Amino acid sequence: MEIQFGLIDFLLVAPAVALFVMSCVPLLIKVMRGNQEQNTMATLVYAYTGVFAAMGFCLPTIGATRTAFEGALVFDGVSAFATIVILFCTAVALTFARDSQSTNPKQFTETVFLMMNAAVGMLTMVWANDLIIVFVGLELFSLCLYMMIAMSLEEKVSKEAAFKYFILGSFASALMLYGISFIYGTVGSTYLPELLSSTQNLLATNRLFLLGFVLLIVGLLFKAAVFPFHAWAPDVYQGAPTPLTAFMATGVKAATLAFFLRLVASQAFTVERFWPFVDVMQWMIVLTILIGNVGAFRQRSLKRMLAYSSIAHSGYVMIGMIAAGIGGASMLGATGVMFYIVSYAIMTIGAFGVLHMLEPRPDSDLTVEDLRGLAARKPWLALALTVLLLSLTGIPPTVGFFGKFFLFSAAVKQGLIWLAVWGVIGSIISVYYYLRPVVAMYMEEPVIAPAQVNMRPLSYFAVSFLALLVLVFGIASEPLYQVVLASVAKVF
Amino acid sequence: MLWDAIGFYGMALFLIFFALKTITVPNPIHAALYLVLTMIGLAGMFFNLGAHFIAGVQMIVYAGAVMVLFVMVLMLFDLKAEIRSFSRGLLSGALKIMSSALLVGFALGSAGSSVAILDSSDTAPTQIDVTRQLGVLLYTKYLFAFEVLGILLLVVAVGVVAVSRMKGGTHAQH
Amino acid sequence: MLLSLLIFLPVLFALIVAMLPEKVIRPASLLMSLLHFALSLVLFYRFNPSSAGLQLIEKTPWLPTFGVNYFVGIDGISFWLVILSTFLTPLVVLGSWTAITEKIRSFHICLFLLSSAMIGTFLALDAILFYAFFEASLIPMYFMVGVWGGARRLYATMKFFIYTMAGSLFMLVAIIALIFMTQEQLGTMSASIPDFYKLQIPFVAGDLLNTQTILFFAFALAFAIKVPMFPVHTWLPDAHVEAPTPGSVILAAVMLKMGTYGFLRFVLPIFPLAAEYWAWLFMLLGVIGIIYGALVAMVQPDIKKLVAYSSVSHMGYVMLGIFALNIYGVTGGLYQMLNHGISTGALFLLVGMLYERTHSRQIADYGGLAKVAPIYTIAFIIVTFSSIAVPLTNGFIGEFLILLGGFEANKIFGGFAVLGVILGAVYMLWAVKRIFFGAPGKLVGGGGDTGHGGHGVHAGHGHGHAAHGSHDDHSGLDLEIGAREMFVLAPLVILIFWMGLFPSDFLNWSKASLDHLVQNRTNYQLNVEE
Amino acid sequence: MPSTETILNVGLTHYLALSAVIFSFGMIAVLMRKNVIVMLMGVELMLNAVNLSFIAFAKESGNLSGHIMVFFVMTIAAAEAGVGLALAVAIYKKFHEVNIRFFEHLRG
Amino acid sequence: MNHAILILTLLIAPLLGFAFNGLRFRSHNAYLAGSVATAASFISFLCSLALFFQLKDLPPEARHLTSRFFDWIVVGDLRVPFGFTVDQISAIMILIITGVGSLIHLFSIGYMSHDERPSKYFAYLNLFLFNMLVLVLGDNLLITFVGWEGVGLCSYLLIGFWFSDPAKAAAGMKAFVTNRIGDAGFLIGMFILFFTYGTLTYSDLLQLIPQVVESTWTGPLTLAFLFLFIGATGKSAQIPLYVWLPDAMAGPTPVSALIHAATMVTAGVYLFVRLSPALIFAPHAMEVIAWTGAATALVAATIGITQWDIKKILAYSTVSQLGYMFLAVGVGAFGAAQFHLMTHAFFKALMFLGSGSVIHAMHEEQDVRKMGGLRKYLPITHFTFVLGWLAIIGIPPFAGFFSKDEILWQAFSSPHGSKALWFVGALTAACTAFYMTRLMALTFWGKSRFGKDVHPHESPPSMTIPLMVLGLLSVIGGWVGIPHVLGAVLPGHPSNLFEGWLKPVIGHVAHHEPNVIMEWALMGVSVSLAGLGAWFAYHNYLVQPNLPKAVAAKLGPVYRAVANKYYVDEFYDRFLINPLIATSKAIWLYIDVNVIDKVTYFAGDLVSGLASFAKTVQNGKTQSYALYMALGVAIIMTFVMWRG
Repeated sequence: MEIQFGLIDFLLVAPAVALFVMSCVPLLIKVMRGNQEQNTMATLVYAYTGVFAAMGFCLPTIGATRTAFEGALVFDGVSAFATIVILFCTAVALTFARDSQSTNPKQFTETVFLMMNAAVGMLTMVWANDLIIVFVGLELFSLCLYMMIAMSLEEKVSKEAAFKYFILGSFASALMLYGISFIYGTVGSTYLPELLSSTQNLLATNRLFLLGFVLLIVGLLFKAAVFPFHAWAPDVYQGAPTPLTAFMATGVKAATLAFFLRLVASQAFTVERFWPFVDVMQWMIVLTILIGNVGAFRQRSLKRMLAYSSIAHSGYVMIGMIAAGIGGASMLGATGVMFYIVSYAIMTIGAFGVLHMLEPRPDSDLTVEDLRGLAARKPWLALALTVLLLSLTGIPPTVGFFGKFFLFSAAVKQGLIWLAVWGVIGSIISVYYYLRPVVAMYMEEPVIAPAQVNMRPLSYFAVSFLALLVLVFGIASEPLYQVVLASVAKVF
Repeated sequence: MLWDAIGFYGMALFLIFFALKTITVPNPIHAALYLVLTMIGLAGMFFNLGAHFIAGVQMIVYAGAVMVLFVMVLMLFDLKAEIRSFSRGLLSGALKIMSSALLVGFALGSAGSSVAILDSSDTAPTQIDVTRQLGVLLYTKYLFAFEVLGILLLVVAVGVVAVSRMKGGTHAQH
Repeated sequence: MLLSLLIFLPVLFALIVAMLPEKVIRPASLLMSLLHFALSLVLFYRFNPSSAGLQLIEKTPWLPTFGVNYFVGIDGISFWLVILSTFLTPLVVLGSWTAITEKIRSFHICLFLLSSAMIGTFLALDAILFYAFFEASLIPMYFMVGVWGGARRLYATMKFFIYTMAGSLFMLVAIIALIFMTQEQLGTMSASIPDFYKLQIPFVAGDLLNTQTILFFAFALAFAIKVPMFPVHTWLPDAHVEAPTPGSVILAAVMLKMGTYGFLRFVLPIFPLAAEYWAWLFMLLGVIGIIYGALVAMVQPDIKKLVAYSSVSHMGYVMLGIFALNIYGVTGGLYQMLNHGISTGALFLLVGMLYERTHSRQIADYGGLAKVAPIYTIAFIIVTFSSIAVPLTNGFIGEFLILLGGFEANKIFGGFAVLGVILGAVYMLWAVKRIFFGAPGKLVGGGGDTGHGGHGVHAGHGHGHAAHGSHDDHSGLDLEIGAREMFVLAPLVILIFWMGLFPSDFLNWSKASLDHLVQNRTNYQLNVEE
Repeated sequence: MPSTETILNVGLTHYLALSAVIFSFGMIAVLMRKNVIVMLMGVELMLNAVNLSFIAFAKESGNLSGHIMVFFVMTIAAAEAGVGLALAVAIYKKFHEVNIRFFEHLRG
Repeated sequence: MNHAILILTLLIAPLLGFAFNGLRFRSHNAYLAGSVATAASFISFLCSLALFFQLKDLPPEARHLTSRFFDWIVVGDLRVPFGFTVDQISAIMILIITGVGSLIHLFSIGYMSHDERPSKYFAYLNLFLFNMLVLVLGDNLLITFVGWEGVGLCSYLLIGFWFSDPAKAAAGMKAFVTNRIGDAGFLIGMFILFFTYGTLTYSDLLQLIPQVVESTWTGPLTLAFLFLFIGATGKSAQIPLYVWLPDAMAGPTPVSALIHAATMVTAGVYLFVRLSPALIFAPHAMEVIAWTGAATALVAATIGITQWDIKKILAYSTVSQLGYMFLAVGVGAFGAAQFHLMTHAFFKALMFLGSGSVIHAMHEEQDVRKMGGLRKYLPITHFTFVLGWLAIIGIPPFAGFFSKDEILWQAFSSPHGSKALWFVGALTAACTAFYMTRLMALTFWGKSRFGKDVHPHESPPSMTIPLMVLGLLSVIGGWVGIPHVLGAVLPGHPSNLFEGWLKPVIGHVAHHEPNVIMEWALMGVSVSLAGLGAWFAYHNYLVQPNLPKAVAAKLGPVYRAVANKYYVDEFYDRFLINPLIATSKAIWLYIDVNVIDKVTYFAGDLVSGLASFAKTVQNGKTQSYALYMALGVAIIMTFVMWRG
């Protein structure tokens, strides 16, 4: 058998390689130093080197559509875009991880190692052109996350969170895998292009394929935390160390949704036989939006609140997904989804970032009351959080507004107005809980013994940068939108 | 053909019985042992289906390594047979069984209706071929995935060590 | 360039304020806001009142894929509202001189950002830009109420935000629908409002679920909440009562106008058929608002709440006028917007001045104030007359035209609306009577709440002269307003009479636009004059 | 009632049926057992059932990626088992019990 | 001089006076303030005179001097200039207003000399003058309305001038609000006229309506007049809105004289006289007006009989006299209405000022039971008061006789009139005579009933001079309108100058041939009725002072009802004001707080409830979550397989 790939293929996967290699360096150093933690800053620098190198390697692939390893991996606009987003989230999450009390100082090296390899897994998933590789990538980052959560210095709930995530994640993986097996059995291959090309035909004729396809989507919906596969999210997000929550909420979703977009690009949703599922999915989206917003409504814990809100955001983004899937002006939906991925990533990771800076101990579970009077003590931090929360609410001129605008546009264009209306209702509910922290920060009297604010410069910089980004993209969203448009143009 | 059928059914019954036992016996150690038997049965099935390599791997990895891990951990815990092995809740229990059964039902139903559509190719390659082609695939098309799998194992190794070294938080330091 | 400058200069001011030393913030803000006002006066030279089209256009692509532009321009409808906004900012800065004592810097930043967003809302000619400014204006106001507000400020500010947001999000969906409609009907996607005017939106009379009706209600809901119209008005009293004086002033004087402006800019021209078909409903709600607001205002124990409900009543007039769909009503509506801005703004300033001294807004705590604070009383009564539409004050012109228009459109509603004229006099004069006349109240004649004893003083009720002279010696509360406050009130009082005596000076600038709006209601187009 | 020939002619459907049954057993273990280790075993059972269907399909179609998949899945399952057990150990160190009912702190 | 400048001066002078006094409102110098105000008023009077003579020089049909200063409101078809017209009616009005006004200003200097804030008082008074002039000069309904509301406003300010007394402040408010009710009617009337005839300018309206009335339905016209009449009932204190006027006596007495007797309250009459050429085409409206006027006249007169407050008696008398005027308007005797308006202005201003003089002398005592025998202390006041008394009860040749008699005759003989109307009018005349005589008897005649510490003294000349001038006018004021029957027998055969003057601008109803004998007879009847009433009162209160009590006791409930003003105020309180306040409170607390807010809370509670449910579902049990997933899959599958 002839080997049909060369150096170019390795260059294409160089981001993953860079990540892996640089993740090993601090670990090796630690091992060589007799299992002694070295300076966390140094570790972080290695990690940054890896991430930025990966970004650097990724940049040349933007704009081209290529496959590697005999078509097993695909590098197109979606994957390049998702790669950048994932790497960006990784870099920020690494920064937070170093500054957080629950991931630092013990075993920071391992955390970095796991996190970077989780990024490798995510990249694998977005590049994958074969269901097997998708699954491997998915499992890689899932396993990394399970372990990272369990490694938290927080005593009680992090283990619980890790275990819940693990059990439910494995359960979902098994279901997904079961679906893949049916797809494999009916298509006769796990190769994605082959699958996509025969999807329409098979969906219409083959029940087993239908079952498999649905199960595959269920697996993805689990990762994206869509009702009724959302139940893990609040518990896990709350129990996990905050930097990890940030990473999980953004990176995992970016990877999952990018792959989901590929599936959707097959026009599967246009098959008449599949319409019942599209109908059910719309109901699921509505319920996701509802349960996310309603669940967040009365949460005391900020992290849990943001967790529920991330469920709601999954609902919003799924509106775009449906719009992208049902044919017609699917570009709108796809761009909406992609834009939302990046806008959501920026604001969510920023919001979690601020939270982690406010956590003095690994086991602090920040409540709204803890934020009281923050504006007086740390005005810029409070301002950053406010901007991020307003963006999550979707108030102009923030990037969150345009994220929602594009999604709702797609929905309206595709005649899914009722989904847009539910999105609106959800947003209205969300105003209440997103603004409660703002209220606490600016309008309530400071607590008597205010919690220490963990003003590490790097995190501070990152958070400020993210808040600024929210505003910049909110005012100048066109360039970003053009990038998104270019990235999905080849896929749709 | 009859013998094939007898062999299959026998093995299948064997498997189902052990699988059932695995999930129902109160003592986890027994469960683990039943699981080993199930794995072995599955390996037999794989063999029966002509996946000799996989069957071997199944025996080594699962029935060997994984199960040893399970048993070791269980020994470590020194667990006894449980008084209540199943979660409470009649309704939820019923729903759980019902939904599982539904899934099976749908799988069977659709398999029954759809499998016939498949063109079954009798041109199965020989066993040596299978293993060789497997190797080729692993090193060409699935090279990257294979490497990622390697990373995964490494990650798990590192991670598991890290997890088990965690003493449980800051308070444990004192 | 002028309009952009008007919109974004306050942002620059906010940045400057952020960097200034604490001590000079107030004077500097005053100076800057005056500068801004002066800049807005340049409009008088640049704006051509004889043209109904959009003028001083600036158009830059913002989100070209969706046909969204940074598109601003001015016409006779927005002209005065812009001036009103810039005019009130210096007054508010001056009025808050002593009312705001904490976080002066943040306050002025909020104020300038608010000013920017408000002017942006009035000038935006792109629906998305409009929406952006419309929403963005909520944030500074939200902070203003929440940070510098009264005891229940958190509740009030949240209610305010959620209410307004709830309406406007549905509007967003409707805007999106309109954008796609431009794509279908005009070939290119466009979010610019003049392009929306070109749309032919299907309408079926008598059918609830037709495109135009649905979109109409989506817009109308957003604006009705902002106005606020009768059943969705309850955020207003809370927000007003809890807001600090400057917040109340801006909220009443300018922010409510965004809603009515939206009706004129969007609802009437874009959905002419639905607007005509449903005009009765909005007139009915307007009339209910007039009477209901007045009745509820009548029995309020809290002055600010009274003024707030009077706003509901006044804005009911505006809605009645706008949905009368004739030139009288619409002109009156526009005029009443300005009147309400001035008179209610002034009332809030006045109440604030009193509150600053006594820390009480309960009407029952006052009485006989006219004796100790005659200048204040005069100012208050003049503003009251404006508020109850006594001829030769601005209020009369607006209410008269609205009632005239309302009467032409619907005799019954017009007739009932006239009842508001009576009730308006009742609640305002009753309040005036209780606050300013009669025997000196708890906080007027005696020690007030300054520490000792607390409750009212000997000054027997019914003996009007008993407490005479005791105010300046014993109470320590000088309730009379000072020179600064007079400076704040003087422009408002002057405007009250100016607008009442020479309404043409004001209406001539809007006449062309309003005539155009009413005459071409079913086929409204706006020329964009480069 | 399927015909005797269908019953006797062992083919893909039979394997799929068997796999489905085992899968559902795995599911039931995950859904209903209280001991986390047994739940883990349930996951393993599910994965193994999937493997069976993969192999069955692979035999049917002659496409080898099924085998690759199974190979990968096994590896991953093993890794999962490792991770799961490590977590179990961590939990055990804390609670001296591996009953799932201890994990109900995160709720609401 | 150019009439525009004259009109401008006429208007501006009081405004300047207002500005002068308004700006130094803290001043205590009553003389300076009063002089300036009086001067302003007097300048206006001079202007009025000049205008009057200019007008007189014009041919009767061309007697109108219009000047439009600027366009006030120009919207659509509505074009309201800030324009003023002096014609025959307004000339009389401005003469009365500025003339009587000047006298009252002069009187006020003395009256208010001890007040705390005389400047404010004079400022208000000048402002009132300005508004009143605007009202009568306005050349369209809207400008009239400006003045109409403006005078109401000044009335409010002046009634509540001594605002420290809550009752007085309340009276001011009551006046304004009641007027506002009328104003609302005025507005609607205006709207109807505008939308029916497309203009609000008097000249256009009065030209247009007779032209189109033949060809169009007059329903709107009648309706418009009825609504305008609501406005008039408010301003001119007719049933059912008269209740504010007695309360308005809370203001300083000169104010009562000027505003609540001579000028403002007659604005309604003025309006209808002004519109009379159109009014005659709305006979139904006229009928309503006539009967309302007659009823008001009688009701107020009967109430006047039982009052003890000198000013209240005069107030009810005013209401009653205003009723006469509307009776005249209603029967189409517009000239008579205007004539009575003028004579009433003279003698009622006189009596109010006289009462002011009395009150001033009695140290703010207003109860006639505590007076008596003041004749010897206040000779000038008494003398002038007698003139007024004779005028009001209609003794020839005093002013009231001519005007009242004219009205009664017209009520009897006009095609719009009837015997019943005449009878009510005549009965009222008797009552008037009775209560006015009673007032005289209790106040000036008989024995003094006040305490030792009260030392009444005659007022200073600044107060008595106006009294004397007005007294003179009360005598001779009526001679300009001597009826034809009377004129025929008098030496020189004086014609009815007044009617001749007004003729071109008022409406005329078709008359039968005058029945001279009947007119003489009725004249005799009314004079004798007045004499009878006067004698009866004199008898009751001076000859047999115990009789009234006996009568009152005998009449029992009737007397109490009358003494309590027929419980109208109580009725309004009970059935209008209290329910309104209760309703408002109910609306606020139940609808606003408990319904609308609750609905919004309900939305919040719904979300909150859902949140609780979500929290319950999120029970922390891993296996529950797994169950949700499994169930989800099962349901999705079922749906997909079933529908797909």
